[in-house]
Amino acid sequence: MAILVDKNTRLVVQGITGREGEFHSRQMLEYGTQVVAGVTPGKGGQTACDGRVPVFDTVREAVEATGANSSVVYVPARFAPDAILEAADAGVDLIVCITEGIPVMDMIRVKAYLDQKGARLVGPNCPGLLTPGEAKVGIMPGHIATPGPVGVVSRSGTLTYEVVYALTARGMGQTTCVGIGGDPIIGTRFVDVLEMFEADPKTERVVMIGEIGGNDEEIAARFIAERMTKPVVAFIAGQTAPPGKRMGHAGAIIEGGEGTAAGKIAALEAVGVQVAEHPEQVAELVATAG
Amino acid sequence: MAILVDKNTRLVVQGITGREGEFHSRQMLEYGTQVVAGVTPGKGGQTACDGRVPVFDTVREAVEATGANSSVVYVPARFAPDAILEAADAGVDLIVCITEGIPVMDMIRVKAYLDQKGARLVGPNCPGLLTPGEAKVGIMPGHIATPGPVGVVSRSGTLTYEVVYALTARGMGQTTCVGIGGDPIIGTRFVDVLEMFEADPKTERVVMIGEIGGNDEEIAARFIAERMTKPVVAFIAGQTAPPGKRMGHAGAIIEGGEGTAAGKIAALEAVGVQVAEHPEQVAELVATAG
Amino acid sequence: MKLHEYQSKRIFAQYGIPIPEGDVATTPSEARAIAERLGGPVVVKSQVLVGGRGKAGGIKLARTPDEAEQLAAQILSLQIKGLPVRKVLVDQAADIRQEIYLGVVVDRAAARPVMMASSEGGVEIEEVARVNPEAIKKVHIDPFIGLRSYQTRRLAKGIGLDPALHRPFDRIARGLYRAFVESDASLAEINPLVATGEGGAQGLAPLLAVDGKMILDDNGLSRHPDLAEMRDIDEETPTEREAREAGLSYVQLDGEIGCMVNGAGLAMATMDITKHFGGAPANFLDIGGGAKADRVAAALRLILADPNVRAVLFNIFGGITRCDEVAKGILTALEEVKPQVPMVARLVGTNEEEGRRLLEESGYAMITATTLAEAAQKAVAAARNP
Amino acid sequence: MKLHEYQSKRIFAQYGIPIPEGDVATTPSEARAIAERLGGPVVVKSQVLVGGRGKAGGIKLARTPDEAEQLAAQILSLQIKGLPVRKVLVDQAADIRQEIYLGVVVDRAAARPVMMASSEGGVEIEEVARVNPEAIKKVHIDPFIGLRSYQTRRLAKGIGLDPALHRPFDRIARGLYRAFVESDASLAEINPLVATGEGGAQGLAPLLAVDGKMILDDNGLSRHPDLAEMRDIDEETPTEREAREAGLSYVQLDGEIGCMVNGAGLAMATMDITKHFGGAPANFLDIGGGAKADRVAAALRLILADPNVRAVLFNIFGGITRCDEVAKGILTALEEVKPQVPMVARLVGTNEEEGRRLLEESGYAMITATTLAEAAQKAVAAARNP
Repeated sequence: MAILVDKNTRLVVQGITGREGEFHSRQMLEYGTQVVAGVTPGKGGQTACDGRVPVFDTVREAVEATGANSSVVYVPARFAPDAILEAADAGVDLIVCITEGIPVMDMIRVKAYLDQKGARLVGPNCPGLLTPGEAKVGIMPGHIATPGPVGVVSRSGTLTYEVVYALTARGMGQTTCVGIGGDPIIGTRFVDVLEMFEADPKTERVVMIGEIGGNDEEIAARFIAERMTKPVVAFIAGQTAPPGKRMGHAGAIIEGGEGTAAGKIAALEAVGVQVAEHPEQVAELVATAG
Repeated sequence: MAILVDKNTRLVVQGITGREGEFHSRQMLEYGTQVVAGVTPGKGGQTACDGRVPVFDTVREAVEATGANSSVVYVPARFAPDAILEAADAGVDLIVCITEGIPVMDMIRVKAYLDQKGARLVGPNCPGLLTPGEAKVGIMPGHIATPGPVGVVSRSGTLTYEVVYALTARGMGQTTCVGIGGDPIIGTRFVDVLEMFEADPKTERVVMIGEIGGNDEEIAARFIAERMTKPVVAFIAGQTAPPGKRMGHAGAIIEGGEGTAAGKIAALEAVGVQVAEHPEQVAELVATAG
Repeated sequence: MKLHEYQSKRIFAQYGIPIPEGDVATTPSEARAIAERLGGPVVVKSQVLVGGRGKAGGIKLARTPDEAEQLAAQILSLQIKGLPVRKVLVDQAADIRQEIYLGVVVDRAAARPVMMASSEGGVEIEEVARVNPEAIKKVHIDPFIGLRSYQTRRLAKGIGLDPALHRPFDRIARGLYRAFVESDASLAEINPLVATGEGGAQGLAPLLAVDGKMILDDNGLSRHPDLAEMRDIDEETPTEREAREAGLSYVQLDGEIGCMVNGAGLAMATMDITKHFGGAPANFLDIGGGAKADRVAAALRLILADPNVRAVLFNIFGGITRCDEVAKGILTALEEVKPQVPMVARLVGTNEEEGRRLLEESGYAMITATTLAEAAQKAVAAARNP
Repeated sequence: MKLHEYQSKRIFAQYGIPIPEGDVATTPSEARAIAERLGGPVVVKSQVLVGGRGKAGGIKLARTPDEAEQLAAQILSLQIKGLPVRKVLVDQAADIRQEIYLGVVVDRAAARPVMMASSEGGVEIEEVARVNPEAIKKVHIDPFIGLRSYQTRRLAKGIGLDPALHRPFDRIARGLYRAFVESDASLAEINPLVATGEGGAQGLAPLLAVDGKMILDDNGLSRHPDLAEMRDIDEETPTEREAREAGLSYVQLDGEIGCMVNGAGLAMATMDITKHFGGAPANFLDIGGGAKADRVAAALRLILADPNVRAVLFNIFGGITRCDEVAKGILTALEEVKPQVPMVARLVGTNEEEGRRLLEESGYAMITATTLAEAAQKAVAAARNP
C-alpha cells in the first residue's frame, strides 16, 4: 500500500515535449512509472521518449485512448491553470502540478473549480510524489528513496530530498513521499496528506517538513493532536529568515508577525511532535520515535 | 404531506417593505403562512405588516433571529441576483424568486453558485408555491385552491391559476401548486417537481402546464415514461404563437424550429400523457385520468 | 433585440476578431466611395434584420466602384420579407478557402452557454442540425472559468480544422465568448468564419468573420446603454414600439379578436382558445404582473388602434395584478378612445369583486363571462355579429 | 512588489474610490506649488516603502504653502528605516470624524480572498488583531461571484458604521476588491478610510481613502505591464535588482557565509544549519529549479560581490536541477571572478557524478562534503580560518 500513486497509476504527462517534460518523463519511465500518454497541443499523433509514449493534442483524447487516471503538469506558468482545468475536465483522479510561478488569483479560481469537480490536485510549485519501488510522478530523484514504513510530506522540494536521502541512508524506507508545494494556494495541504498516512496501513511513522509562512503547520498540529495515532517527526525551515522578506517560495514569508518558524515549532512541540534542529537529524528522530 | 412548502415553512420575505413585498406578505399571512421575518437593507429594527413581521438588514440576521428556513424574493431585477445569493449564503433551504426581468447571464451564474451550495431555487419570474390549507409562498391567489390529491406544476403564472381554479371548481383539490417560472434559466425544472410529486404519498395525479420554448417539456416526457407511475395531464400554451417572436416570457420563443407547442404535445402524447385542448379541459381530463 | 450584421461585426472587432475592411452606406454614391477607398472587389450586403438576404438578392459581389454603386442602388430599393433595405454594408471581398460556423447560445437544459462549431459554414446552423447533426461540435462553458483553450482545441479538431489555424481559431472563439458574455447576448454567431488561405505573417488574417449576428437579452440591455442605442427603430412597427415603451409585451398577429391578458402563458392560452372556438387572435398582449391603470389604458389603446380588431377580449386572472386596477385602466382608456367594437370582460382573482363592480357601475356596455371558454366563445360570437 | 501610497491611491481612484486631492513632489518648491493649487491645509507625506512613517516624522500637516515647502524640505532630507525619502505626497487635509480600516488579503487556509474591516482605523491591523481581535470583522469572498453587497452590509453593520454611510462603504469595498483582483494583488488596504462628516449631496465624499497600500503578486506582474512599471528601483539594493533580473531569489543578510542552494526550503535549511553550527548566513539564495550554467554564474557573482562573505557554501540537491549544469555554472563564474575566499561544495542527486567530476577536473581548490551537516561545519570552519 501507499498513498496517491502506486503501480496502478497510469500517467499522462502534460507538456511532454517540453525540455523538462521530456527529461522527467524519461526519468519516470526509467523508475518504472506507467507513463501511458503525453499531451502537447499541436503534436497529437507524434511520440515522445524514443517512441515509448504516444502524444495527444488534448488530455481527453489521452484519457480515452490510454485509460490514464493521473496527470502531471510541466507546462509554463501562463498555461498551467488551463492545463490543470483540462485534466480535471477530462476526469483524471489526481493532478500533480510541478510548474512554479502561477499567480495566486489564478490558483484561487482553479482550486475553487477543482473543489466543485472533486478532483485532487497536488501542487503547484511542488516536486511531486514518489512511492518507492512503485511509481514516481514529478521530479523527485528516484534513487534517494527506498520502500519502507515512513510517510513523508513536505512543502519544500530539495529539502525533502535531503530528508529522504538521510532516511534511506539510515535504512528507513518510505511508503510515499509527497511534496505539497510552496505556494500560498495549494491543492493538497498537510492535513489532507496526514489523514491519508494515518489511514494507510503500511505507513508507521510520518515526517512532516514545513517552512515559514501561513499557518498550515499550526492547523496540522491541531489535526495531529486530535486524529493522529502514528508518531510524527517534523522539521521547519526558516528559523534564520527575517520578517517581511519572501524566501523564494511565494508562500514562505513572515507577515504581520505570523508564520514564524518559532511559532510553528512551538505549536508542533505542544502536541508532542518531535521537531528536528536540522534536516539530517530528522532521520535520527524517526529511528527512535514511537 | 405536500412538497416544498407546508405548515413548517418559516418564511423570510426579501424586499418586504416594497409595495408588492408588503402587499403579498399580508396575503401570505392571511393565508396562514408563517411569515417570520422580512429583510430590507437599512430598515433593520422596523416592522412590517402592522407590526406583525420584524424587519432585518440582512437575511443572515433574519435567519439567526427567527429560524427562517425559506425565503421569497420580491426585490427589483437589478438587486434580485444578490438577494438570491444572500439567501443561499444564509443557509435557507428553499428560495422562491418572484422577480421578473433578471438577465440570463446573471441567472446562469446564480444557478451555478446555488448548485455548489446545494440550495434549491424556484423561479425566477414565477408565481411561487401554494400548498392549500398550509402555506402559500409567492403571489398565487390562495382562495382559488383547496386541499386534495392533485399536484400542479407550471411554467406559467396566471395560466396556473386558471387551471387550479377549474380543478377546485370540479372538487379536485391540490397537494401543492408549483410555478417554476417562464425564464430560460430557472432553478427548478419540470423533472425536479415531477420527481417530488412521484415521491409524495398524498399526490395521486399530476398536472403539468407547459408553453412554447426550450425543451423542458420534452425532457419531462422522457422522465414520465421512465420514472412516473402516477397519471399526468398536460396543457401546452402557444399553439397559435408565430415562430421567432418572444411571447412575453423570456423563455417563450420558438427558435430554429424548436420549442413548438406541436412538438411538445407530440412528445407528451407519445408517452401516454393526456394533453388538454384548452386550460379548463385539464380539469375534465384529471377527473377521468388513471 | 437583434443587431445588424455590421453592428455585430463591429462588436466582434472590439474583441479582437478579424473582420473584413468595410463600412455602411445609405446611398449608392456612399457605397461607391467606400468601394473606391477599399480598392479591389467588394461585397454589397443589405442590412435588414431577417434571414435569407442572399436568396432575396440582398447580397452581391461588385468588381468595381461603378458596379458597387449600381448594385447598392438595386439593393437599397429592395424589400426583404416585408422590410425595406435602408442600409448596405460594403465589405472588402475575402478569398474563401473554407467556410466555418461558430456560435454561442444559452443551453437552457444545461443552464450554461454552449459554443457550437461546424465545418459546414455559410449555411444556417438549424439546417445543418437537421441534415447533418454530426457535423456540429459543441462545448459547454462554465460561467465561472469561461471558455478555455483546451475546449476550443476540441472544437477545432472536431471540425477538422487545419492545425495551423488552431491558434487564430482559439483567439476568435474566446473573443466571441467574451463578446457574448459582456454584451449580455443570447446569441453571438459568426457564419461564415472564413479560412482565407493567408498566413498570419503577412499581417492578413488567416481566419475572417465574414458575416456576424448577435441577439441581445432584452433584460440585460439596461446595463449596456451603448448597445441599447443600436436599436434600429425602422425594424419595429410603430405599435410594437409604443408597446415596448409602455412596458407591455405585444406581438401583432392577423386575426380579428384583440386580447388583453395578464400573464404570458395565459395570454397564449387565450389566443389558443380563441382559435379553438373558431376565431383568430389579433395579437398577443401581456400587460405584465401588477399592472397599473395607466399601463392597462395604454394596452387598450394599442388594441383598438388595430383596424382588424372586431372584438376585444379581456381575460384577467388576478394574482400580483389586481382586478380593480385593471378595471380602472380599462375605464380610463374608454374615456379617451370610444371603441366601436364589442368588449368581453372576464376578471377573476385578487380584488375581482371590486374590479367587476367598477366595470358594472361605469355604465359601459360590456359582455361579461365567468370561464375562459365562455369568454372566448362570446368574443368569437361578438366579432362575427357585432 | 510593494506600491507606494500615492500609486496605490491612484489605482483605487480608478475603481471609484474617493481619495483626497493631491500630487507628488520631489522638491520643496514642487510641494509648495501643489499646496498653493490645492488651497487650505495639506498633509505632506513621505513616500517610502516601509511602515511607521508617522512616528519617524515622515507625515506632517501644513497650514500654508510656506509651511508645506518647509516641511517637504525637512521630510525629503529624512532617512526612514534606512531608506532615503525621495518623494512626498501633498494631499488636501481631510476633516476626520471617524477612522476605519478596510483591507483585502488572501486567506490561504480558505483558499480565497478575505475582506477585513475594523472600526479602529489608522492603526496597523496586526496591532488591532493582537489587542482587540473582536474589532475586526471579516467576510470571505467567493472568487466566482465576487464581493456582494450583502457582505459589505455585514461588514458595515459589524463595525457599527452609521447607516447613512453603508452605500458609499459598499461602493468603496467593492471597488477595493476589484482593484485587488484586477491588479493581481496580495494585499489592498485603505487605512484609514475616513468618515469626513460631508454629505454626498454637496459633491464631497462622505468616505475618503486617506492612506492606501497595495502589495502585488510578483507572479502576476507579467500580465500587468502598467503596474510592473511602477516598481521603484530606489527601494531595491543594486544586488537585489541584479538578482531579480537574473531570475534568482536573493535576500541579503548580514552574515559571512555566502550560500548558493537550489530550492527555497533547502536554502532556508542551509542558512539555519549554518547558524546551528555557529556561523551566520550572508544571504538567502535560491537558484531555482532547472538552473542553467549562466544563472549559476550570475548567482556566484552576486555572492562574491558582498564584501562580508568569507566563505561560500554550495548546497545542491539535484532533482529538476542537474548537478552537472550547476558545476558548469560555477566553473564559468570562477573563470571571471577570482574568488579570494574558500569554497565548500556539496552536490547530490541528478547527475551528481558528472557534476563532481567537472569540479574535480577543473583544478580549482574546492572543499567537498557529503552531508549537509558536514558541509555547513566545513564552511563555518573555513570562514574562520581561511
